[in-house]
Amino acid sequence: MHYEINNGGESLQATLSEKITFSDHDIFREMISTMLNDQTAQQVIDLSAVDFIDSAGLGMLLLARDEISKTNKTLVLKAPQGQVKRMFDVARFDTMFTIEH
Amino acid sequence: MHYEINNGGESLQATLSEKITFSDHDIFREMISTMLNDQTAQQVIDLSAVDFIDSAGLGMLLLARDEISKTNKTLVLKAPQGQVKRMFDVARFDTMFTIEH
Amino acid sequence: MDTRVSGQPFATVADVQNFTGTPDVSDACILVVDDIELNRLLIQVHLIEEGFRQIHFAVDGADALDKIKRLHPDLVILDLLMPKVDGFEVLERLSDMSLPHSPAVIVQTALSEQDERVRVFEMGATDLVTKPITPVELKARTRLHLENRFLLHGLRSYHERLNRDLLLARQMQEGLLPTAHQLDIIEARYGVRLQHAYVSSDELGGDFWGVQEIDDDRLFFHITDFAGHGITAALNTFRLHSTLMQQDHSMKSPANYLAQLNKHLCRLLNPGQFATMLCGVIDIRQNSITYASAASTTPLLGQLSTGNIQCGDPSGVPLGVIEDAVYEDRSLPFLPGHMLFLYSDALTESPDKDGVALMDEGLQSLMTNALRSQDGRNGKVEFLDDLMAAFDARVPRPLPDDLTAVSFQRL
Amino acid sequence: MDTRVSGQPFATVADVQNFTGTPDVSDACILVVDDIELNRLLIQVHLIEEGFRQIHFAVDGADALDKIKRLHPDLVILDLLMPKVDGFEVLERLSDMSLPHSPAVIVQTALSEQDERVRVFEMGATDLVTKPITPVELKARTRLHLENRFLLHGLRSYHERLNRDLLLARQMQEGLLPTAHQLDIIEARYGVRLQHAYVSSDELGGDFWGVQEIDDDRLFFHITDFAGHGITAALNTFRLHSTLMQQDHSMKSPANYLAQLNKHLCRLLNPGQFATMLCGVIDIRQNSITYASAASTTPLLGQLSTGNIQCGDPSGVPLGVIEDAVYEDRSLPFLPGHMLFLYSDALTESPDKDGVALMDEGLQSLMTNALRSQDGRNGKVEFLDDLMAAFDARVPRPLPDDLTAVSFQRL
Repeated sequence: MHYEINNGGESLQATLSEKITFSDHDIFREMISTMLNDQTAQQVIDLSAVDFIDSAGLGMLLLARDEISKTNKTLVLKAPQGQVKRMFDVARFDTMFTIEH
Repeated sequence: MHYEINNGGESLQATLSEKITFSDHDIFREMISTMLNDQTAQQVIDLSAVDFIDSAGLGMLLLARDEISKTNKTLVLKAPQGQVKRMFDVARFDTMFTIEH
Repeated sequence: MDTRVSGQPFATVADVQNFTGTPDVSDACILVVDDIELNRLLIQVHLIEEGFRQIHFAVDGADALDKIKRLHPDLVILDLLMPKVDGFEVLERLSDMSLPHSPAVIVQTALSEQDERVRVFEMGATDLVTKPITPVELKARTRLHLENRFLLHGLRSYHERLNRDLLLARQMQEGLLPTAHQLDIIEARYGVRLQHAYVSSDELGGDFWGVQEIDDDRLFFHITDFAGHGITAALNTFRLHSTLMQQDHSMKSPANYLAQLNKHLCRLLNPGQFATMLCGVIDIRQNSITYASAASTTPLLGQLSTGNIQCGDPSGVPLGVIEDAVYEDRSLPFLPGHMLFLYSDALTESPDKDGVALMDEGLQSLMTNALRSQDGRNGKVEFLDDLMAAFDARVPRPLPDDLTAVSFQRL
Repeated sequence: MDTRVSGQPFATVADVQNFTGTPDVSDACILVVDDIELNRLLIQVHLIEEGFRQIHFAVDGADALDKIKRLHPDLVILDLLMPKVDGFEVLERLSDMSLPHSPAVIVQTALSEQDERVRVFEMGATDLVTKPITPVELKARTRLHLENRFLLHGLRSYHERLNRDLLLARQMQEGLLPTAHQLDIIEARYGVRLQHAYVSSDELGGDFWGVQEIDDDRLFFHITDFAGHGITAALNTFRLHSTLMQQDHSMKSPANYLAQLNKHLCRLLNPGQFATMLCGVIDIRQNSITYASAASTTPLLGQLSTGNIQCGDPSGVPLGVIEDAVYEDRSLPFLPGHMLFLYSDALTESPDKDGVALMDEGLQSLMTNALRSQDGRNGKVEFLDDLMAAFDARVPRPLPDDLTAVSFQRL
């Protein structure tokens, strides 16, 4: 997994790419703590360039949801594609996250 | 823990000394497998020279009980002293073992 | 009360950290072998300067061999040319002795002949220093070889303990699964043959499955997978297993069962931890399976004769994330000749040697092949073995996650 | 479907075994730095003979520094006397660069001056070989230093993963215990102040305790200890915790509760595994404690003003051994000023620096002292802190087993 964070003023966007798996735990946590330290109200994780996520990866997103829910910010998951979208469908992520297609 | 095994004809006696603790797992298992390989009907573990047993040590005796109960041999625990005797009293070993005082 | 208890038998976090630092070697036992007293003294001075405290001496090869046997030194600094037994013979005898912890040997030599130096290494010396000895070199090499030995020794015993603990834990985990005896009983009573396969990626895993008789017609089953693997995932499987053992399995609705379990797990799990689960009831009178899923893998129902496959619906909120999650009861037919196949995601997501995973489509084509290749004579169907063999041929070990696969064949 | 998945992120048993053998270093990246082509070729020949496959070259110090940055070699074989940037400068700049994985450096030198050799080591060289190079020596040292680095590197990442897993598991285990908030509520509602201490001997332990409200007058409590410690004990605490979470705690008889739990554990535990437990009900209306014990430690009831201690009876068959075990309900008074003290056996059995354990008698005298030293002003009693401080002063760490201690003070 790789990520890039851009602050667009109204929203902070983390753009992820490649795969989100068990071995990305550290880099994901690092990304989340950068997002938590930022005061922008809307925080977006753009998944359009992610081509694979495993169940550990879903767990990291749930962790992000949990951490951000403790603040007054909102979290949006943006544009899941292919296998990622199918995993979101199976795990009913639409009931837990705001997903922007 | 140290042990010595003597076959007295009618019974096989393992004489233990020092302490029976967590770190004696391997030596204890070795002793049990020697006892299991012997065909003598009565198997005795002499504890009179053991001055300390911890809960892991009690577990090893329970393991010996379990293994020997699968054979047609009987197991006798002999002459627990001091702290060992007190541990036996607390754990009601008299309800699980034949204890010879 | 004077009861002495033996010390720490187990590795601690501090031990682990020690292995990644530099071990303290100042208490190492070093034997200096030289027939010239001045040389022995000089080496002693250097070693003391470097902080070593246990330095012993031998005045010739015979003395050296005797002291190696008695003192079990960690390191020997060995002169070659000595009266009576020389250094070469010491090396030779040392390799014959094959001690459990044979010492590292640094040979000190004035020989500058290539051949001699080659011979010294070939005879088993760990290293050599050229005479006249450069103190800094002697110290650096002494420290280096001792640190290596100490590190490896500590490491080995730490890993032995850890491996034993993990092996035991793994046996405990295998003990959570149904026994062959239980499966035989179920086959005889319900006409449902269960086969299962497990491949561990790791010492401990997050997968498990189970089956339980409800009444004359009905069987409860589940397949569960905690996200991640390793010790934490294993701890969660144990707590869920205990919970399941106490649940009432007579319920009509697998969806309600999942909703109940979900509430329980929401109280127990840490944020980011969750389980996926598919559970259901096989009813041999109704010829049906009722199931509910919490983000499990797609349940596959195959037909032995045709190889046709019907996909179930695995969607549902994972367990342990939101307290008021609701689940849905779904059904599949289950007639003689039907094969229900459940599996953990490692089956579809593990990469082959080109890094390509099977995914749902690939698994379905493996399953179709495996169903068609069964001739069904005497009901001896080796569906699961064939499917796993096809998977094995494609995907190299080790797998990135634990793999559990279970097949339910209606006879 | 072309989905590539990253490989094994976790350590396996095979990894652990690898650490105790010799790592394969043939793919190590080696940089040979020498300004004379013939020397580079000779060294290359020796390294190829030794099985190394990734050999790179630099023709002077500037080229060397550039290639170190680009290639991240595992080992550099460095000549000292070169045009432009010499070997000394390379060493100097290397230590300034402070790379995360700086290479091992074997210096090749014709300098036989003591001072120069000292200087080379001081500047950070790992080792040196004397020119003209002895092939067997060069090979032995190259192999030695590379094997060390590979071993340590694999080791470090293995332990990092393991530590993270254990740390997480430990946090999960701490999560089984009552929170400070729960204890505050209980103190306010029942006038019973709970304090607790935990000292881990290990990453994971077999101890835990709990408390639960029954009704306006009654509190349920337990202290439990699985034999052994480490991962297997932890797995058992998790399954027992789940079981307890689902038990009905409203019962009148702690003995029946233990008998029930015992039956359940007999089905779950492996031979030789068992738990000791003491559980009971504090009744503030009846001013009494009813308890039952399965081979737990002696429950101690102290009196704040006098320091008097009454011993309870801990005897009872351990849990998980014989299915039809019966237990006994016993009682103790519990009036204002009373202090119930429960603890795991590490408190009485851990050796002090002379190898002598407290045992029951020693603990009682520490407890009497701790009770007497409380002045009881404003109800601010630091009984447990004082007792643990006395224990700490006596018994060195690490403890041979986990230690849990809980005090219940009736206000």
